[in-house]
Amino acid sequence: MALDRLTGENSVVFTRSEQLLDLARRHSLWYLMFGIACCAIEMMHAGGPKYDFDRFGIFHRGSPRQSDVMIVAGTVNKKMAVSLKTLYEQMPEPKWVLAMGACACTGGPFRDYPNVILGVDEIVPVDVYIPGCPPRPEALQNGFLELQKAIKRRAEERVDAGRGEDRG
Amino acid sequence: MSPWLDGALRVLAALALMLTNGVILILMLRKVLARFHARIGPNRVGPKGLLQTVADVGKLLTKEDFAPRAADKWLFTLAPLVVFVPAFAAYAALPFSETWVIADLETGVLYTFAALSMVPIGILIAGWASSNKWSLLGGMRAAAQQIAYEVPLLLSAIPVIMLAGTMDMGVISEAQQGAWAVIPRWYIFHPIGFGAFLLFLVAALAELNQTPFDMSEAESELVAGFATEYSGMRFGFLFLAEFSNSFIVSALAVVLFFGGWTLPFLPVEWVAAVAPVVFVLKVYFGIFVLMWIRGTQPRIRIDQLLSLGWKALIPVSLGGILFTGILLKVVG
Amino acid sequence: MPDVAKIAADLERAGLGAVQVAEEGLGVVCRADTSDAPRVLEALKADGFEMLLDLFGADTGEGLVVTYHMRSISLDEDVYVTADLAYGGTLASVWTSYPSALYPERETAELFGLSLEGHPNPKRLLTTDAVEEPLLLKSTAVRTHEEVRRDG
Amino acid sequence: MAEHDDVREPVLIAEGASAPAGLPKGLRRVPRGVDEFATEHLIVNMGPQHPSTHGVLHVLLELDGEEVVAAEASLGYLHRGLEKLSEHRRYHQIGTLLDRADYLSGVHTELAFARALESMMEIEVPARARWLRSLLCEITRLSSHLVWMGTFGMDIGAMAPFLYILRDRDAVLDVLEEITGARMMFNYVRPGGVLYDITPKAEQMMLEFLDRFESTYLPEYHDLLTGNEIFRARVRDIGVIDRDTAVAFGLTGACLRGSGVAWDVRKERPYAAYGELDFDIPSGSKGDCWDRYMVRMEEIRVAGGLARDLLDGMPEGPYMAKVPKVLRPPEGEAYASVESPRGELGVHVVSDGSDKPTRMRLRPPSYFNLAVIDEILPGHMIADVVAVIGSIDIVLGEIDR
Repeated sequence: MALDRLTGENSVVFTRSEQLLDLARRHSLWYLMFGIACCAIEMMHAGGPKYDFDRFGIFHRGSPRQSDVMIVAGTVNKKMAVSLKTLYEQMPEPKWVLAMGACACTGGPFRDYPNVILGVDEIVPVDVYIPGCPPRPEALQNGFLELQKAIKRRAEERVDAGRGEDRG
Repeated sequence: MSPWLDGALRVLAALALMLTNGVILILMLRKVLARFHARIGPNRVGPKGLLQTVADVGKLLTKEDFAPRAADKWLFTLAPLVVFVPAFAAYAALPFSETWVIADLETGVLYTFAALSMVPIGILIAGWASSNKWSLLGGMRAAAQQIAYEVPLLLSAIPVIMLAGTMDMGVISEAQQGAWAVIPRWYIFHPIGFGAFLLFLVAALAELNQTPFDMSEAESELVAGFATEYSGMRFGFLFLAEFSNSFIVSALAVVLFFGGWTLPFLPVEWVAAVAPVVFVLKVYFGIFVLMWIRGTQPRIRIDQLLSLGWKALIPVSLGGILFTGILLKVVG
Repeated sequence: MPDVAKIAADLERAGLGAVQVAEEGLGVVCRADTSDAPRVLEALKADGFEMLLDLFGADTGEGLVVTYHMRSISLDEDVYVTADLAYGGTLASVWTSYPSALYPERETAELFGLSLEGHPNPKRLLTTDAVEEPLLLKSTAVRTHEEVRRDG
Repeated sequence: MAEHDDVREPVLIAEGASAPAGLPKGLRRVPRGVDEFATEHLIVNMGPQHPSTHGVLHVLLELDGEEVVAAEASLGYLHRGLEKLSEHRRYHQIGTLLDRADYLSGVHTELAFARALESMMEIEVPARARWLRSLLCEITRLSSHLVWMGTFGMDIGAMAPFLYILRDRDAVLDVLEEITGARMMFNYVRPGGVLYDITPKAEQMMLEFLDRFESTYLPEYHDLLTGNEIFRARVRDIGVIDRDTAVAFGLTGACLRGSGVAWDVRKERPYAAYGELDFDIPSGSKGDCWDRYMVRMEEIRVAGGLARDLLDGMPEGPYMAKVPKVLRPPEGEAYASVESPRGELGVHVVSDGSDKPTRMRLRPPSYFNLAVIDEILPGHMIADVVAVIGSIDIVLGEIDR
């Protein structure tokens, strides 16, 4: 949006419209179908009839260009790290990363093995960590809700910055 | 009213129609597919999930504007427009009622087909310009598919045009008013019309890139096909054009085979009052059928698709035209 | 259980008398020299052991052992061939008689730091060049508790 | 981040990797470049992020138009050292890792490992434990085959079966959760028996599910896929693996049975309760995707029937043998195998008498089954590539280990 150039980055019009757009972003989180290991199965179930993430506007896309969220569902090793970084870079801003499962958070049960990366945050910035091995679809759902909250919080912070005050 | 203002209003009307349609159809697709797949579908954003597409569009609008480094920037930007504009232009000749038509063309059927046939060119450009191998394969498939199916699609409409004796979509609709005894006088119930409809359905599915012929964006084979590298609103345009096309093809089917805005067994003046509603409902039912097919059918292979087009549909549709000609000559 | 005497006799006829055939806890095991292993496998294939079920290495601490696990579907019998190998030795490929060895040979060579001979595609299978040490050797340590801690 | 800057792109195609002349089978690799009609070949990377590579498989395809000239699978995107880590775990702790090898049917891997240990330590497993093991194996076989069917349907382009199987699999997972306490990573089969007894509630849930599944869902799947003309046209005569190729490449499971060899570990080397049960081994004849599809669909039916039989005839008694707290198998080696949904899954344990194995080798069936694609893919179209890979049914967790 070129609105910030017209009204200035801290104007009320800009921050309010950003807030509105964040509302839209929050409710349209298309995730990249990027299952690596065991967690991918639970990620599949999250899109299935019982959990049906489509209800929240959370839907999968095959191409990183059309995705907003990357769910890293599984163990990342040194060979995968290259592809993971490329895929992250291919996603357009604004983008978020969910580290799903113990492996993506810390390396999980395989952290001793020299070929395994100790948590995906060594490669890409992570917004929400979801523990579990593997996390149940409910946990993934909670992760998404946390992500929505985080997006909202950031929009509020920007509004506060625009007002020149701090809510604390 | 000055002709300029009149023209501008008509263009705006078409644009509004197309955008509204896009928004409604995307939500409808998600809801319908969800129901076919034993799910519920969007229901959290807005009442009953009605604002889901609004949220999606809002998000897509503000995504980073992005073109791959290796892409041909100019063509990459142009392609969504080449797909979008004809899909938009094709609304012009659709007769929503006797008077509700943006441009009343005598060759309406031909015009609509011509506008539709522009779309694959845009897809080919998109596939080429992305400089992604999957996109390229998707684009090439779209080109091969279009050449194979453009012909039978048009040929399958010719028997109806011969029966009606005109290419004016309004007149074709009017010709289907009334009923043969208990059967509506729609061409679908005419023996020739029925055969033509089957050909039309297959060719239209292929022309629309719809399952089972969704070659150019075959998700399990080509990632997202020609659209793989597109993000943000450019992707939105491609997506919107796709839904707009299904509206147009469904509208064509309604005009050619299902009596357009007419209804059988009801006085003409009653129907005339609600004609646009009747027309849109019929079209939406057609789109529902398309979604039904999309939700349940597997995908055919590209060589099977092409041999079906060249070896079966074209000869049969040509035979159908010959048969119609003889029949019209004999019966009068 | 396969007939130990018959296998030994067949190997003898193929000029592989040095191979010891014995029945152990695992089953019938033929202990061969590394250089003989491909020929032993060919002789066993002629005996009806048509499927190479598995191929893997093991680090005993003193050297490496490569085990070939073979099966005859018609006879419903299994036989094992083991070959001792020095660290960093050369593994002769058996893929011409048993194409199923293609992947495990590459894997074994990579994870135990061996070089391959006669393999059509002797590059790494599982890791990239970023991993320098042969991972499955006992001398390659796993990460310690201190290394995997996230707080420091 | 800087720590991993040394990560480099894998070398994609080995230069001059053509097969030596005069060899029986294996790697009909055509040199890349230009063919006789002077069309340039296109090299595409399918995966590791691709909708239908079933995880992180990476297949290099050399294409002439849409036709595959040469194909090569590149593995290792999930190599996380199960075998190495097992050497640093006590025997009781290894089950946790093994569950994550074949994450669609962890019970089978656990069972193979437990059987290897039991044969080394000469532990007698109580009858009830054996029946419970078989029951769990059949339930997971059913749920694993369901995932295969759904993803196979999706590879062919049909979305509906995939979502339907998720619905059914959720019901199966509820049963498994009732029995073992976990949806996926059970660690249920322990050396000497099983961890918990089955509850009456689980029994009832299982029977309810089987009733619904056999009367409604399974016929529905046959309507959606088996009877679909497009589906038949897509899978018939595609990816033909003849008997000799199947044996030479060490294929097991449905891939081998689809090629006409009715070999099944459950019949040939009975384990758990299979020696006391009566069941069919479905097999094909031609070895194309259709045969593999039909074999697995039949196995789904058989697995349902077996689960019923196992629930009916479950003997009373203890479900765990007396096993020492710390397992120290005597020095030696043992191999034990089970029929996992993907084929013969073997575990080879080498012990030096301590409480940790010297070497734990997993023989993953889909690792060997996958190797055959290099051989059979040339000559197929891109659309067939995903169909063939789908029909082989791979789980990358056990391939890369």
